[in-house]
Formats: sequence, structure tokens, C-alpha cells
Amino acid sequence: MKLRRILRAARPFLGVIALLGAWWGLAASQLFDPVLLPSPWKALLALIDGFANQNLLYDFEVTIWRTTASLAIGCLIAIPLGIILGSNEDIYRSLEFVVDFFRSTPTSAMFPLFLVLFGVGDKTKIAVAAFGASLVILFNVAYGVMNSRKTRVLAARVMGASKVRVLFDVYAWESLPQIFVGMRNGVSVSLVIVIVAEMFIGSSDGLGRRLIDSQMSFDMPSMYATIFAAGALGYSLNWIFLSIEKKFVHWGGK
Amino acid sequence: MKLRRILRAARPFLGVIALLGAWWGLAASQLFDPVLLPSPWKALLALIDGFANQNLLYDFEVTIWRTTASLAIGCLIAIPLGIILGSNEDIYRSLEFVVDFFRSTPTSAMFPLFLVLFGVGDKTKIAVAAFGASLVILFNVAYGVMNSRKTRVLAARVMGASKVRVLFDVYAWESLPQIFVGMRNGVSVSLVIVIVAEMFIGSSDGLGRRLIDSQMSFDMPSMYATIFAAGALGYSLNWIFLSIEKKFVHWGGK
Amino acid sequence: MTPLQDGLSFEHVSQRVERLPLAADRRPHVTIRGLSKRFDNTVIYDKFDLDIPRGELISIFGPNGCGKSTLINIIAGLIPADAGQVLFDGMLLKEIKFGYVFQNYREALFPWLTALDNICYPLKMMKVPNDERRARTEKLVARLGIKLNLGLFPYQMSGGQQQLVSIMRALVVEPEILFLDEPFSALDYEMTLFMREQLQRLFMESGTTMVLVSHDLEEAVYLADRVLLLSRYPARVADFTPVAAPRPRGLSTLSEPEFVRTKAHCLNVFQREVRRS
Amino acid sequence: MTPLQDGLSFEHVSQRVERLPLAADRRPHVTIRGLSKRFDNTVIYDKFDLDIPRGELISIFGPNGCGKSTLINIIAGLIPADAGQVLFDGMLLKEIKFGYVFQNYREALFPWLTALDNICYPLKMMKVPNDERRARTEKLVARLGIKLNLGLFPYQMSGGQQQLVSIMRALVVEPEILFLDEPFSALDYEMTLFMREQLQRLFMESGTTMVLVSHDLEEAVYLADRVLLLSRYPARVADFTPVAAPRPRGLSTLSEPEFVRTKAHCLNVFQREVRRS
Amino acid sequence: ADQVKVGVFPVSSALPFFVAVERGYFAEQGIEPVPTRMASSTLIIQSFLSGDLEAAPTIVTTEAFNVNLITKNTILYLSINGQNDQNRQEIFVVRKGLDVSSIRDLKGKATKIMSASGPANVTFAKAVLKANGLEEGKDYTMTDLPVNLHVSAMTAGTFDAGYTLEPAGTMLKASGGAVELEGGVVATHILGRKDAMAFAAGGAITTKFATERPDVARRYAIAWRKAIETIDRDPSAREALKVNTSVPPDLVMKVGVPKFTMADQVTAQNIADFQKYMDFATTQGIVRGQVDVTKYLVTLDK
Ligand SMILES: Nc1ncnc2c1ncn2[C@@H]1O[C@H](COP(=O)(O)OP(=O)(O)OP(=O)(O)O)[C@@H](O)[C@H]1O
Ligand SMILES: Nc1ncnc2c1ncn2[C@@H]1O[C@H](COP(=O)(O)OP(=O)(O)OP(=O)(O)O)[C@@H](O)[C@H]1O
Ligand SMILES: [Mg+2]
Ligand SMILES: [Mg+2]
Repeated sequence: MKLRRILRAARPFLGVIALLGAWWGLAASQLFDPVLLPSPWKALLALIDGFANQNLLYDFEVTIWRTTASLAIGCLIAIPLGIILGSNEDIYRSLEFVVDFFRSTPTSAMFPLFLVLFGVGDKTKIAVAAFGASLVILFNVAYGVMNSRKTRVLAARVMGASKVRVLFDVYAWESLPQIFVGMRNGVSVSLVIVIVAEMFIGSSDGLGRRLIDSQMSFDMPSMYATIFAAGALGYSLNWIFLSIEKKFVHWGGK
Repeated sequence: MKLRRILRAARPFLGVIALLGAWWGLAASQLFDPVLLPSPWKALLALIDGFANQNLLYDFEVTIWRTTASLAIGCLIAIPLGIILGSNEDIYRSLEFVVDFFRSTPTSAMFPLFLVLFGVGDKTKIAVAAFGASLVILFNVAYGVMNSRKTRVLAARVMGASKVRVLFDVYAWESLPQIFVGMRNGVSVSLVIVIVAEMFIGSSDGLGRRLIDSQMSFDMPSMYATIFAAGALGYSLNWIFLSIEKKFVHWGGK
Repeated sequence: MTPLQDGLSFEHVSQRVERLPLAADRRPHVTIRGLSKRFDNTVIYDKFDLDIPRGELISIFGPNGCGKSTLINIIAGLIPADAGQVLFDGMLLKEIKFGYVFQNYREALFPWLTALDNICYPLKMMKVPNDERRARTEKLVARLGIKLNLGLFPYQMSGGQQQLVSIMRALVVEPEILFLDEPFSALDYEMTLFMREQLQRLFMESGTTMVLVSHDLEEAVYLADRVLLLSRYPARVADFTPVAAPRPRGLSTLSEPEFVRTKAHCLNVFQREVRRS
Repeated sequence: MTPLQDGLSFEHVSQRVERLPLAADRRPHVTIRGLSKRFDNTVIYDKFDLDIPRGELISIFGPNGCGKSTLINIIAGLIPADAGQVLFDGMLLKEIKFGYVFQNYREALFPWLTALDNICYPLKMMKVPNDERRARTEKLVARLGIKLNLGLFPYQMSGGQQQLVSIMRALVVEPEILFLDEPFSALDYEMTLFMREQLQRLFMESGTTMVLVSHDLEEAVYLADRVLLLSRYPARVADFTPVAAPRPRGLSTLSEPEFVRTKAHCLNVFQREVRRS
Repeated sequence: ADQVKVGVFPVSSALPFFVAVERGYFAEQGIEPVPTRMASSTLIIQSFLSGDLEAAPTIVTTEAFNVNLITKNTILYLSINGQNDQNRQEIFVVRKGLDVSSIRDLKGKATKIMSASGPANVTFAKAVLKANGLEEGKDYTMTDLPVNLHVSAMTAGTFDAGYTLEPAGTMLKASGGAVELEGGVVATHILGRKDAMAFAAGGAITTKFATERPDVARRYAIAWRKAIETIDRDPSAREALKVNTSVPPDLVMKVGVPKFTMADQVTAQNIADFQKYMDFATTQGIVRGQVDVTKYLVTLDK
């Protein structure tokens, strides 16, 4: 019983171990030039070194800040809009083109436009990431609302709930699992876009800047260390949302 | 009655019109240098010119082919895996780290790795897009399975369905709406990644190539024309999936 | 996708129409004229007319799938009719306070609210302040004398308990029209008898117009002022029998010859109708 | 998230245990020993013992929320018990063909399959070839003589029609043990009577062990070889009364003094138990 | 101090800016540069047009002239960067073990060739190969790749040869990922002389900046000139690349740096080279129109 509980708690680490194991195996197999694919240990050393000597922590914080800001903006815009869109087919069909259009356009292609709109600096990066995140969140929320169970909507209507109330009292709750899917998608998307923007718009800090620098200077251990840091950050942010969801959506599947 | 039907059919175009209208308004407002934000007409001319004189159609086809290929690979890998993951919490928790990790890592950061693994050429682009698409599909499918209604699973079990049968006979169907969410996410993601790859890991054709070329030579009308083409392509692909879904998932929300 | 919206296109017009002659001299509360409804190729209602008198309890009795739930859904404006009108004696549909116990009570409860909050919900819609909501709910619970942990979520309850919560949610608002679609189908023996009495008491005290769907003939007749017997679809009014027994009815009513006769009559009509097709 | 899996950790061991003395000299088909089950802080079962004799029809009668559905879910291995054993006379849980009409029949049907395919589904699980599946389903439909458009999807059907489909799905496999959790709650008057007879006929022809949950006392007694009366939770066996009336039972059985006496006895015990707490 | 919004693409050709900052030349002139790191000169030009930036240490000339053809807020060069074999920026490298000694030798031996990305780079790479008798499609296929991936790609042996830019070229040499074949190829093969200069980039400001704040622009130019003079005089000025760019510290002294020439110091030969370079770009369609290069060379501090 106790062993089982320990195993349960250990499950998330199995993934980490598997990933590192695969990496180590690939590196050790010598299939690739060790310069190109350094062993995980080298990357780990680079990671530690980064935290100790090279302000990796600061870059980390900057990226987290940008990601959080853009996610927050994305959620604020997309969740209410998604609920409205999902509950009204006419609006949805009318705006579907715009949503799918921008969802399918690479953010990197939009950099020039965002530079024009928001100027250089943090604002652009946050705006472009918020834009990307809000599109996926919007999409997911609208979907959740559209697939919510109709009986509950009818029940609310017959109890005298106005259309607006139904949005908040039924559709929002019914689509809550899907809203969380959206937010978890959104957090990953905004992290990715922030990093890409730091890489390709240019930035004096952040994980993306570190990534492109280590690519430029061919410091592969440091590059993989940064990728690992970014991925772990993404997992952690996802984990936070998952925990919130578990607390909130107790009725899932029932 | 007839008017209503016409209006209904016209809804998707409202989005296009709104988008073009906003664009035109921004461009006409003279808030931005017209060099940076040309009017939609100029872009339209560039688009027509692209189709007529510059092989845009060919680039289009190449990008569609790459997107379709990577989406197909992504679906083949991710849908079965997602169902298995979603139906078994132990496996899910163990692999969650890996999935969330890679979902949160920018594909552009993974280019060097994919270059090493797949060389240059179509293979890399398709592989990297398939990778990105399969991650979102996997995530969505697993979520759908986890949130599926338990009574139906119990019913199947009691009728003697084996665990494997339950996967295909119940979980797969229960999560079908979410699988479609995943596929629609996946089609956009793979299109985006294909274009980004065409932009950043050399290619002699494709919309991404055209995009970066026009960006670097400051041919803004052509750049926006290409973005518009990419977005419209994304919408069309999404529309195809939506149509399939509508045919398939007739019981949604019931 | 948005049945509600479409529902509004159907005319719930607030105008009076000529009354059919009614036994009791009351103005009809709900008037249905020329109602037509089909699903795909199945015609459920075809030019259907009905008057539901104000302050009466109507039982609807009819075979499975004849369209009972469809009828009350149309009256409540939840699904659109293909043609016809539903009129509420000068009121607009949205002005009317409905109580509705759904046949499919499990899905109609909100799983994200506790049983208590589910019951309070319609009061919230009527903008009753929070304190009073609790108070009224507690009063209802006390009056019904039901022992139920209202802090549980619906999915933590047994079928019967969920149905009870659903009934309480419909009763708490003191509605103008109360629809009960097989409301006691999952209740245990005692609870069914008890709730029947409670419903009768409530009806007598409040004079609310009630529409009850039940497959229990005794129950249907026992509670009703009139029993509406429907044929298989396309549904016609096979009979609209008044039940004369005075209220309050009790155990003894069940054995009164008049009551037994009415019951037998209903059963006859029903069986004739069912077997016809 | 995976109750099924956890369910398997609960021991459905394939070994014999000592039999309780039974009136009929039959080996118990299902033996329950020391069953304990709690939800959060509510103890539903505490060291509960029960024998279900082979080839008998047991009716379970008890108040709402006492744990009837929970009990058959545990027997069928759908939810795990906290402690205790369920034994199947030498068989493994997974070797047994169950038939199960869920109380919550709406959610238990597969909305992506037509009614016909829903009914065929358990046959598919038994690897019956497609042709035979159709044939057996059609035979069943013909035998029951039910007029129902089986090409519809469940969500296109009325509540009663869905329940009928659910019953047919349970019957089509000719199961070893058939659980019926309030199977007739949504059926109309005629259909209920008709399905009762069909069930009795099937029981007599096949000798299948059946467990029926019903809130209709007459029905429970009429169909049962034994009526299991449960108390409020923590559920105890308040009584396990045999019903002596010979089969086939019919309308006349209902008025036989022995039958009336048994019914009265059950009602007494039930009311005592309900009122106690 | 007067603030100047500078868009910095952190490569070795931005050296004058780093020198001017580190040695306090801007401060001397009462100028406080506000640097924004940008990842390409394309995006810097964008921000020129939108008015967010006023100056940049290094702007690609072909891109700038494309824009100059269509805008009033043109890009003006204070200095231009000459590239040739001595002042290396673009280099042809080959995979280790490939037995070639000149670009001409690549024929038949190198089929997979990479180039730095962007229409200009790709066109020049192809033109250089063509000048050496190699035909695209027949003799080789070309893939363009961002410079930050060049070291990986060559080290992995993905390509036989490549047209790369500094600092990737020096780093490839240092890491042994590839062997240098020839530097300054545009001057040698396109302009036709080994000592010619390809002016592929330069230090730029916008017309708007120059006309709206002429005095600030003048002082900016003074500091700029001083930095370039320092670089000419003092090799240790290169140290400034260490922290400001991604050039590894041990390679700073080896990495190729172009010849920085202030606008008033360009020779007639320089102008001819520049004009030829640009005309070539125009014929190749990289620049969409005929341009007179002298029009955009400015001297503000004299
Ligand atoms: N969405 C639908 N599509 C097609 N047919 C439908 C749909 N909904 C209902 N029906 C049909 O309409 C008829 C009436 O359904 P309704 O639910 O009103 O029956 P009912 O009288 O309430 O029956 P029950 O007593 O079983 O609850 C049924 O025959 C059913 O098959
Ligand atoms: N998930 C759960 N969490 C907490 N309590 C639960 C849960 N599921 C069931 N219960 C409780 O277990 C008890 C037994 O439920 P069960 O469904 O077995 O009752 P039942 O005898 O079938 O009642 P009914 O006649 O109403 O169907 C109920 O009191 C219910 O509140
Ligand atoms: Mg009904
Ligand atoms: Mg139950």
C-alpha cells in the first residue's frame, strides 16, 4: 500500500527519467557528433553554471513574467469572448474565419505587424504572445460551450435565467474542462511565442535570447540546458493549471 | 425565410469582410507608414500577381502537401497514443512531463536537433511539423478520454468488453469531439510549423519561403498577400475538419 | 446549436383567443392552437389544440414516445414548434415563472453546485437575496421533512435523491405553472406516497396550474382535476376526463366507486388507443 | 479516473465459501462476505453478508439512497468495495456474462450507435458473427413484439423508449446473471405490465439468476422468489422473505391471500425500517 | 543627455557602436544611446519606418535601398562596411575531408550547398558559384539556413559546402566543423577584383532623425567617426565584441570584421564598387529598382 503510494507520487518523475534516459542513450550511442548532441550531464553542468554565473535565473524570471502577463491578457480577452461565441452560432460562424485564419498564421510572420502596432520592447513580445494564446483559448472555450449538454441550458432557461445569465451560470461551467484545456494550451503557446519573439525579434534578456546566443556561439550544452529550462518551465506552468483544474472541476465525467 | 437562409450562408464571409475592413481602416487611418501596412487592395493585387506570374500556386501546393503529410503522421501517432494515455492514469502521469515539456519548447529551438536527425530537405520540415502536431493532438485526445462519461465505460465493461475494446468502443467515441478539437489544433499547428520551417530552415519553395523573401526585400504587399494566403489555407483546412466532425459527431451535447 | 434562440421565433403571442367550452368556468391558463411538430419524418403533433385551465392539475397519460415531454417542452418554450401558437392568457412566455421537473432529472441538475445551491438557483434568478434564498429553501426542506444531506453534489447522490432535489428545485419558486414530467419515477415507496400528498397540499394551498406526466394510472387520476389521455403519435386528445372527487383526497378516495370508475374509464381509453395502432 | 482498474484490486476470488442455510436447496450463485463500502464519511455497507441463490429472482426493496445500486455495482465489479469478497461459485468475475439495465439508462446507452447497434453491442463482445447478431436481435424484438424504430439514435428517443432499448440490450445476451435496476421506471402502463410478463417468461425459460431493484412493491413481490428488504444505510438485511406463489404468476396471483400477506409483511418491515432512523 | 534610439543587431559589423559606448564617445557628445537588441536588420528597418528607432550600427544595404525606393524616411549611411578577402564577412567553407582548393573545384564534388538566409545572401552565393562554373540544379542544390544554425549543420556533415557569414565562419574553422575555402567571395567573383570592396552593410540613421534633430545627429556622427578611427588604430578595440555579441571570447581577435569607412572618406573606386554591387543586386531582382548609391551617403559632422 505504502509502496503503491510512493510509486504514485513518483510517476511524474518517470517521465523526466525516461526523457533524460533517451537523451543519454542517443548521446552515448555516438550516432551523432558529441559536439552536436552533448550528454545530459554536460547540459546539466551548463545549467548549473548558468544559474550560478550567468544570470540564467534572471532570464528565467523575465520569460516567466512575459509569459504570465501575456497569458493573463489572453485569458481575460478570450474566455468571455469564447463563451459568447460558443453560445451563439451566428456570431461563431461569422468570426470563425478570423479565428482560424490567425490560428493558422505563423506568429513569426506577424512580427512585422506587431512591431508596427506596439513598437520595440517588451510590449510587442507580450502582445504577440497574448494574441497567440488568446486564439487557442478562444477556440477551445467556444468548442467547449458548443458541445455542452443542452439539458442543463434548458433547465436554466426554464428557471428564468436570462441569456446572459445562462452564459455565466451554465455555459461557463459546462465548458470549464475545455476552458482548462484552452488555458493549458494557452500557457504553452504563450511561452513558446515569448521565447520565439525573444529569439527572432531580438531581446536583451530572456530564455530566447540565451537560446539564440548559445546557438550562435555553438555552445550546445548551454543550448540544451536552456531548452531544458524552457521545457521544465512549461511543464510547471501546466502543472499549476492542472492542479487548479483538479480542485475546480470535481464533477468531470459525471 | 429565404433571406435568413442567405444570411446564414453568408456568415463565414462576414468574418472575411470584417477582417479586410479592419485592415483597410488601419491602413487608411494613416497611423502607420503605408510602406509597412499597405492597403488590402495592394495586397490583393500582389496576390493576383503572385498567382499569375510568380508560381504562388506551386508554393501553395508544396506547403499543403507538407502540412497534410505531417498532419497525417501526427494523427496516426497521436490519436491511438492519446487514447491509451487518457485511459490509464498511471501512464498519463508518467508521460505528462514529456508531453508538456515538448509542447512548451519552441519548435524553432528544436530545429538543430531535427536537422541532425533528419538532414535537410522535406523530411525535416515534415518531421518537425508532425512532431508539433502530434503533441497537441495527443494532449487533446488524452484530455477528452479522461473527461469522458464514466457510465458508458462501465456499461461496456459489464457487457464483457475487454480493456482494449473499451478503448476503441467507448473512449475513442466519447472523446471524438475532443479528437476533432485536437485535429483542428493540429492542422493549424502543422501549417504554422511548416511555414516557419520554410522560413527558417532553407527551402526553395513553399509559402514560408515566399514570406521571408518578401519580408526581407520589404515587399510588404506581397508579404501580406502571402500571409493572407496562408491564413485562408488554414481556415480551409479547419473547415474541412469541421465538416467531417459535423457529419460524424451527431450526438454532441446530447 | 441554439435551440433556445430558434425557440423564440415560434410565436408565444400574448393575445387572447376564443375559448373552447370548459366544464369549469375558468379562463384557460394555457391555450394551444394548431400545434404541429415533427422530428425528421415522424409527425408528433399535427394541428393539435388544447386548453389548460387556470389553477387546475392536469395529468397527462399516454404511451411511451407519444409526445408528452415534447408537449411540455414546447409549452415552456424549450423547443420550437413547427407551427401553431401557445398563448398564456395575456402574458408573455418570458414573464411566466415556470417550475419544471425534467423527466431526465439527472442531466438537468447542475453538477457544479451542491444540492442546496441547485435548489436555491431559481430563487437567485428571481433576484431573491441570498439570505432569503437559504431561508426559503430551509423552510421547504423542513416542510417536506426530508432527511437529505444537501451539501452533497448531485453526482454523489442516488437516483431517487437526485430526483427529490429536482422536485424541490421546482417547488421552491412557487411557480405559476408547474410541469412535472414523471417526477416520482425514481422515488421509493414511502417517498412517492409522501410526495403525492405534498404535491396535493401545495396545489390546494397555492392554486398553481400544474401539468403532471405520470405512467402510474392511480397516481395520475388521484392527483388530477382532469386526465388528458393522449394517443400514439401523431398525438390526439383521446379523452380529457374530469376527475370529480373532492379534495383533499386520501386513502379512502382510492376506493370510492366514482374514482374507481374514472380510473377504469381512463384505462379503457388508453388501452383502446394503444392497441389501435 | 480509472475506477475499473481499481475495481480489479478488489477480490472477486474464485473459491467456494461455506453456504448459509438456504430455504431452497440450491448452491448460491453469488456469495457476499464482509462487504464494506463508504463514500467519504458515509458508511453504506459495513460487514455485509448476502447469498444470492442460483436461478432465483431476487427483488431488492429499500428506501432511496440505501445502497441498492451500489450493491449491484459492486457485485458486477464496476466499483471497488473497501473490504470484503464477492464470490461466484467457482467462477471468475470476468468469466461471467452479466446483463445490466442501469438505473441511469440514458447515460448507459451509446449515443453514437443506433438503438439496433446498441442492442447488438454485447453480442459483438461475445464474438457473435454479425449476421447472427442481427438475427438474434430481430428475434428478440419479434418476441417482445415491440414497435420501435430501432434505426434511431438514443437521443432521438423518448425516455421510455430509451429504457426499452436498454432492457433489450441486457436481455439479448442470455446472461448468467441479470441485474435490473429499476428497469421499468419510465415505461408506460401497458408496457410495464407487458415487460413484467416477458421477464417472468424469460426467467422461467432460462433459469437465469436475476436481481431486480424496484420501488413498486407489487412488482417486486410479484416477480420475486425472494424479496430482499434493506434498511437505510448502513444497509442491513432487514428481511429476506421468500415468495411462495407458484409460477407462472398472473393477475389472479395478485389477489391470492398468501401473496397479499407477503406484500403486507414486506410493507410492514419496510415502513418500520424507514421510520426507525 | 539626448537620447538616441538605436537598433542593435549584435554582430561583428556593429563594432563601432560598442566601441563608442564602451569608450564613452557618445557620452562625450552628450548622447545617451538607448539600444534595443534586434534579431535582424530587417526588423530594425521596420522600426525605422514606424519611427521607433532612429539609428543602427549595421543595416544591410540591399534591404535599405529597397526601402529607400519606396519611402520618404530614407535610410542614410554615415559609414559603409567594406568586405573582401582582407576584411572578411562572407566565406565559402567546405566539409572536412573534401579535397578542394578553390570554389571552381566544388564542381562534381559538392552537391549539397547551404547559404546564409535571405534573398541577398542566396543570390550572391549562387552568383559566386555561377561565376565559378557551377550551375544550380545540375551541379548542386542550395538550401538557405539561418546563420545561427550553420555551425550545427556543417559539423553534422549535412552539407558539402556553404556560404556563411561571420562569426560562424571563424567558429567553424576553430571548432574543426569545416574548412575554409575562400573569403571575400563577393568582391573577388562578383566585383571581379580581390581588392574590391563589397559594401553589404553600413552604419545608418534615418532621414527623419537627421532632419528633425540635426544637432543630435551631428554629435552622434562625431562619436561614430571617433569609434571608427579607434578601430582602425587600435586592434584591442575589438575586445568590445566579447560581451556585446555572441562571438566566443577566444575568437574575438580572429573573427572577421569589415572595413569601416566614413562616408566622406570613400574613394572613387569605393563608389564604383558600391554602385556595381548595387547594380548587380538590381539586375538579380534583390533590389527593385535602379539606385544611385551616393545619394544616401551622408556626412553630418563636417
Ligand atoms: N431529436 C429527435 N429526433 C427524432 N425524433 C425524436 C427526437 N426527440 C424525440 N423524438 C421522437 O418524438 C417522440 C416523442 O418523444 P417524447 O419524449 O415527447 O415522448 P414521451 O411521450 O415523453 O415518452 P415517454 O413516456 O417515453 O417519456 C418519440 O417517439 C421520439 O422518438
Ligand atoms: N460518489 C459518491 N460520493 C458520495 N456519496 C455517494 C456517492 N455515490 C453514492 N453515494 C451515496 O451512497 C448512497 C447509496 O447510493 P445508491 O445509488 O446505491 O442508492 P440506491 O439504493 O440505489 O438509491 P435509489 O433508490 O435512489 O436509486 C446514497 O446515500 C448516496 O448519497
Ligand atoms: Mg417523456
Ligand atoms: Mg439506485
